Amino acid sequence: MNAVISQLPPLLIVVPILGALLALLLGKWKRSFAYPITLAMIGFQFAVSLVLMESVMDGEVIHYYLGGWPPPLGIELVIDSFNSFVLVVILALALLTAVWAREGADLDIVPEKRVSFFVVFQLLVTGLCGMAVTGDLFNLYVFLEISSIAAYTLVAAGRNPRSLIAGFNYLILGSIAAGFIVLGIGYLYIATGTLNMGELAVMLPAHYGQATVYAAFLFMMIGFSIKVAFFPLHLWLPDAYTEAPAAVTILIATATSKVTAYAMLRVIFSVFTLQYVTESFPVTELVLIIAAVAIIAGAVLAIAQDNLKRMLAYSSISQMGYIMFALGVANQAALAGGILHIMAHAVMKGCLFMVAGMIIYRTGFTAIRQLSGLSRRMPVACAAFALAGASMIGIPPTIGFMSKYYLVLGAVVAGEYLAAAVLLAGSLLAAVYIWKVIEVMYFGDVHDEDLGGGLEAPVSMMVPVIILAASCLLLGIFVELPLEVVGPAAAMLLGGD
Amino acid sequence: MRENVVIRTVCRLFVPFIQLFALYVIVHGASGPGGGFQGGVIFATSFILLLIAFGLPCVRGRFGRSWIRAYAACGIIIFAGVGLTCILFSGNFLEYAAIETALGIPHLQTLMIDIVEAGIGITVMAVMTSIILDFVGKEEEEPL
Amino acid sequence: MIPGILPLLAITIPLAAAGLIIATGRHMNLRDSVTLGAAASMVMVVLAMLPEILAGGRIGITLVPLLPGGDLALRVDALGMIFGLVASILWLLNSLYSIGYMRALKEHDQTRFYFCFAIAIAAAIGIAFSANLVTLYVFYEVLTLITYPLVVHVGTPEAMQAGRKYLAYLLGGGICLLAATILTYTLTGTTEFIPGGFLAGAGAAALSLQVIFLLYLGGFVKAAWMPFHAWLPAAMVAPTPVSAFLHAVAVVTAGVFGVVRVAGWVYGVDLMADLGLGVLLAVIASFTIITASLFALAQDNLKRRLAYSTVAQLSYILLGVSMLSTAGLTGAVIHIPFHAFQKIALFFCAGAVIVGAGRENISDMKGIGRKMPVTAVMCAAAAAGICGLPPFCGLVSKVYLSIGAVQAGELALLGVIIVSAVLNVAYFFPIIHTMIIARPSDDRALDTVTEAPLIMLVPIILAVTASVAFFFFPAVPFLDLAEIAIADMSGAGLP
Amino acid sequence: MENLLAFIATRYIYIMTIILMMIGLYALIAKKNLVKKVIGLNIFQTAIFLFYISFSDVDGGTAPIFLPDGVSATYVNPIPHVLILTAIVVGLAITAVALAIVVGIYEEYQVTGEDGLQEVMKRQ
Repeated sequence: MNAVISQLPPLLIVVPILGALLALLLGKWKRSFAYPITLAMIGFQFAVSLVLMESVMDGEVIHYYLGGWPPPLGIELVIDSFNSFVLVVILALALLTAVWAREGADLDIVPEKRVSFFVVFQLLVTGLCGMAVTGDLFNLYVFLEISSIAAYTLVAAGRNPRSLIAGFNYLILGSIAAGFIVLGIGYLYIATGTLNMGELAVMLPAHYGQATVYAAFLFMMIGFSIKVAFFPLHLWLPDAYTEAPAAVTILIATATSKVTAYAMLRVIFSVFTLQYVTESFPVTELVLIIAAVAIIAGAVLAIAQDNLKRMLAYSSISQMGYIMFALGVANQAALAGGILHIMAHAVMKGCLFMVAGMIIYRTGFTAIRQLSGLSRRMPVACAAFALAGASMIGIPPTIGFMSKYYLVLGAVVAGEYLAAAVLLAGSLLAAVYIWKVIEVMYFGDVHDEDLGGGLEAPVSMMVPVIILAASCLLLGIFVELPLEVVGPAAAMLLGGD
Repeated sequence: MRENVVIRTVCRLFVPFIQLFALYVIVHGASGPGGGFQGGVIFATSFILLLIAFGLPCVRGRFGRSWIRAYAACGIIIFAGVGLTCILFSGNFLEYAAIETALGIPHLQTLMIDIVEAGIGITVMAVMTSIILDFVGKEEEEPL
Repeated sequence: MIPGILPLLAITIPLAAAGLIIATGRHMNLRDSVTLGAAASMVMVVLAMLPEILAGGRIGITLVPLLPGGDLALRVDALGMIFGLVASILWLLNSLYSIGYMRALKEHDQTRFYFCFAIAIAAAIGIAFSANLVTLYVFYEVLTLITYPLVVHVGTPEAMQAGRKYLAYLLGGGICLLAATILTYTLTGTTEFIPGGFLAGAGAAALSLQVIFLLYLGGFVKAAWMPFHAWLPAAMVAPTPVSAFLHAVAVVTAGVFGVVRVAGWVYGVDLMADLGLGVLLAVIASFTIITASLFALAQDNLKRRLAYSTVAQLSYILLGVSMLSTAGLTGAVIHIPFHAFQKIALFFCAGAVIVGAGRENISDMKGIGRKMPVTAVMCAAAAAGICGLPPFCGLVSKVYLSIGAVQAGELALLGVIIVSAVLNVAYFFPIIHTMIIARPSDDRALDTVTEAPLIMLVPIILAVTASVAFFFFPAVPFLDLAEIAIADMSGAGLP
Repeated sequence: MENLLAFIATRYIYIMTIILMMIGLYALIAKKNLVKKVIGLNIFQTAIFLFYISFSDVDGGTAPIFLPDGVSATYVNPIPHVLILTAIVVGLAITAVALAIVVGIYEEYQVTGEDGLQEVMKRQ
């Protein structure tokens, strides 16, 4: 590994923070400078993440000690196949969201706040990168809070005054969750005297029976469950997704929720290890049951919605159930499916929210029944919605089907036939709520003819949508490519190699 | 309150001492309890005291919005700059020892820590002050 | 040229055509010639593979590695070839016909219509040529989804309702198929179609194999067996070319094709017999044949009556499979193309009546044969074919099925075939009688009726001619292919 | 009983942090006023800070400062202090954002209570 690559992990975080400062200062001088800097920084991060993923593809792990202090004193950054994959996914999505936001941000952000918006946007993405690369539990918490604070701010930043209330509720629940997480970290420190994830994994087995470790595990589980909006702790999510500015919804629904899910899996499998989770007490069974309930309940609630964004928000709750499902089954196939679903859901939900934002941008419509006959006005956007929606339902050969296939396969291998049936039923329910929209879009009557034809959104919003919709299909057909990383990542989490 | 001579005089006397103490705490960070966070907050309290005694325009006049922003950015740039310099000397991020060995100057490491702490202190001071000032004076909004 | 490229080409041609159709959507003539050109070249491609298959060979290609349990792979064998030939030839006829139909009725959104049609045919060919269950499932689901816009094409509330029913049944079926596929994979570690089946060696409990077979049957709900047939009559709200497509070209054919594939290439006839699945299938099929025929009697809407007729006829194929004998299976396999050619002619006639006379109900069609002689005669011929009268190919498959029933020693099944033949006559004869013999209710009733345009009559005549030709030369190529397929699947040991 | 007393006597600091935490949670959930919710959040966070500080304590420990050679002393564990310093900063940032949002809500709706907010929303 050459010297440049070995120095990349801290640069992934430090350089964009400096970039955000630059955007803030230059933006004060001339407002139009902020956006290109943000875009360049996220592009830089994406490039770095690609290089990092390429260099850990062969199973190598990059360890980076900040300040040269080895753990347990210093903070360690770790890059392995799992988090480099997550990094690439979320940064790709963040980059596309940033491209989308060039004009999409005007929808909800007043021009005076444009500079601040992109600066905070940048900080949110950087915080997420930090969460993904860190190998230190407390550092994970700090980055989690950096990204969360940025997210609270962004959610509340919209023109729509209701976004303030949604942001406040998100803040309260998010902070309680963070409190639980930091309590759990404290208990782990009491038990072992270290905060480094690698060391914890080695030292914890000696303390498995202790009540301290139980407490730590439960506190962190609850905290992360709130953060990822795992049913029934999802209460902040529908409002936050619905009322937030469109660009923010896209970013939170794709990047934030995915990195938090990553952090949860990382803590459960890399810190506590599979052995603890399955043998100490029946966590996996419990998670599996709740995940099954989440899949069904989220989908049923989504069916009941009339607001498009809110419907997609409930669908996110249901889809988060799929990722947790992988945790509940906890074998190679299911975990590979879960990690694949992290990517799949990011891609397809990003596309769906982008289209929802474009519809609001062009027509101001938020309710599903208003979308009647929209396919004639916005043919490309609606086609993208249909494709991403098909992926959501799990129609082969889209990426949504591939991850679902692995999840069901894992459940069947584990003998959880009922859970597999629930998962399949969930995709049928997904068909109902997605189809509700597609039916109206494509086969509804056009209400006011005078709106005319060309309502298609500007190119800068169109390009990311087309890229995402195409990836729904292409990643599904060439699913081998992500699987080259996902397979080893799942094996690593399970403790093999 | 504006008429209260006692408060104004006491504040006038106290502010320099508070700021001096803040600097002491910041500089002390390398070898004992103290450091940028604490020192920065203490420094910011001196502005809060000024705000209470003399009102917002006075503080804004001494420590304007663009200055606050510049200070906040400046502190982070110092911090990150030192960290990145370590990388230039083929150490890890924030690995001061690398510079010390490269340049051969004894106790440079301690000096670097002080510089970093100073950077942190500047940022914390500026941000704390701006939080208070922005809450107090929301009406005279200056668009960004 | 690598022969493996041919099956890929057969799928790529309609997909590329779909893209071109969107691109040329504004120019009606250009768009329609794209459809026709693609259909013709696809027939060429499929025919190019025929000699190799008739010689007993197989053409295979692996496209991309997809999932554990199955790459996205194509393999053409005799059974797939039958379906592929039916789909490609009938697509050509159907394209000709739908151009006439859609233009005559000035239907809206024609570009979307042809686009979906092209992708649907690609999916159908994919099903025909799939080498394993995963590939089959992939194309099966694509077919479900892409035919939905065709079914709800008219966009009325009634059509949307029917579309929802269509999706609910077929997506539900798709999920059963997925479950069955995954269970099969976990039991055996493969989903590759192997002549004679591969589940026998899995050593699984009989009960679980039976349950998996039920899941497969649920998956192939496209075969419209009762009581899960309701989507098919409901989907009759679609334009007539779509009905023809559903009933003859691709959708239901895909369902019965799947059943034959699973019975012969996943389970194998011996295992089917051991598990008693033949009996199960026979019961379902017999029930469907009789009940659907009775339902058909009660319909006044011509297309709905044809729909119930399809439900009944498809179960002939299931019945043939259930006999698990050489003749029965042969009858089942050749009934796929033979029924398709005759049924498509009937639907074309129904569409011609809609275009020429604007009538859908049989009771309104009194005497229209006087104004639409070609349509009426062709309709009568195709109906006679379905009833199993000479000189139409329907007789050939029914004879094979009857021999199969006798071979299997199940005289009850023979009884079912005979009863249903009587019922067939009972529900088709009134149609012929009304159209040709009955007098119009009043003199002016036929004033608005004209013969359908030539572009619609040509496919009808071609389809009927084909069904006569297949009566005299059944071996070219379907019976030959069927025999190869049966020999392939059974090896030896069948009665 | 004596065991219990001993338990309480030795662990009273933990029990008190937990009580403090519950007070904070109660305020977060039950109080209608948004500013009081923010205060509750602060109490909740403070309880966690105290928890960290209390478990890092060592009997007779002193501040962890470099001493001249030859002199030795028992230190308290410095790492939790450092962590909590960071956590305090995080808490500060959250409070600032929360208050900013409350101010925004007040400017928009002229209320700071959840009840009033619901009424305003209904009227809209």
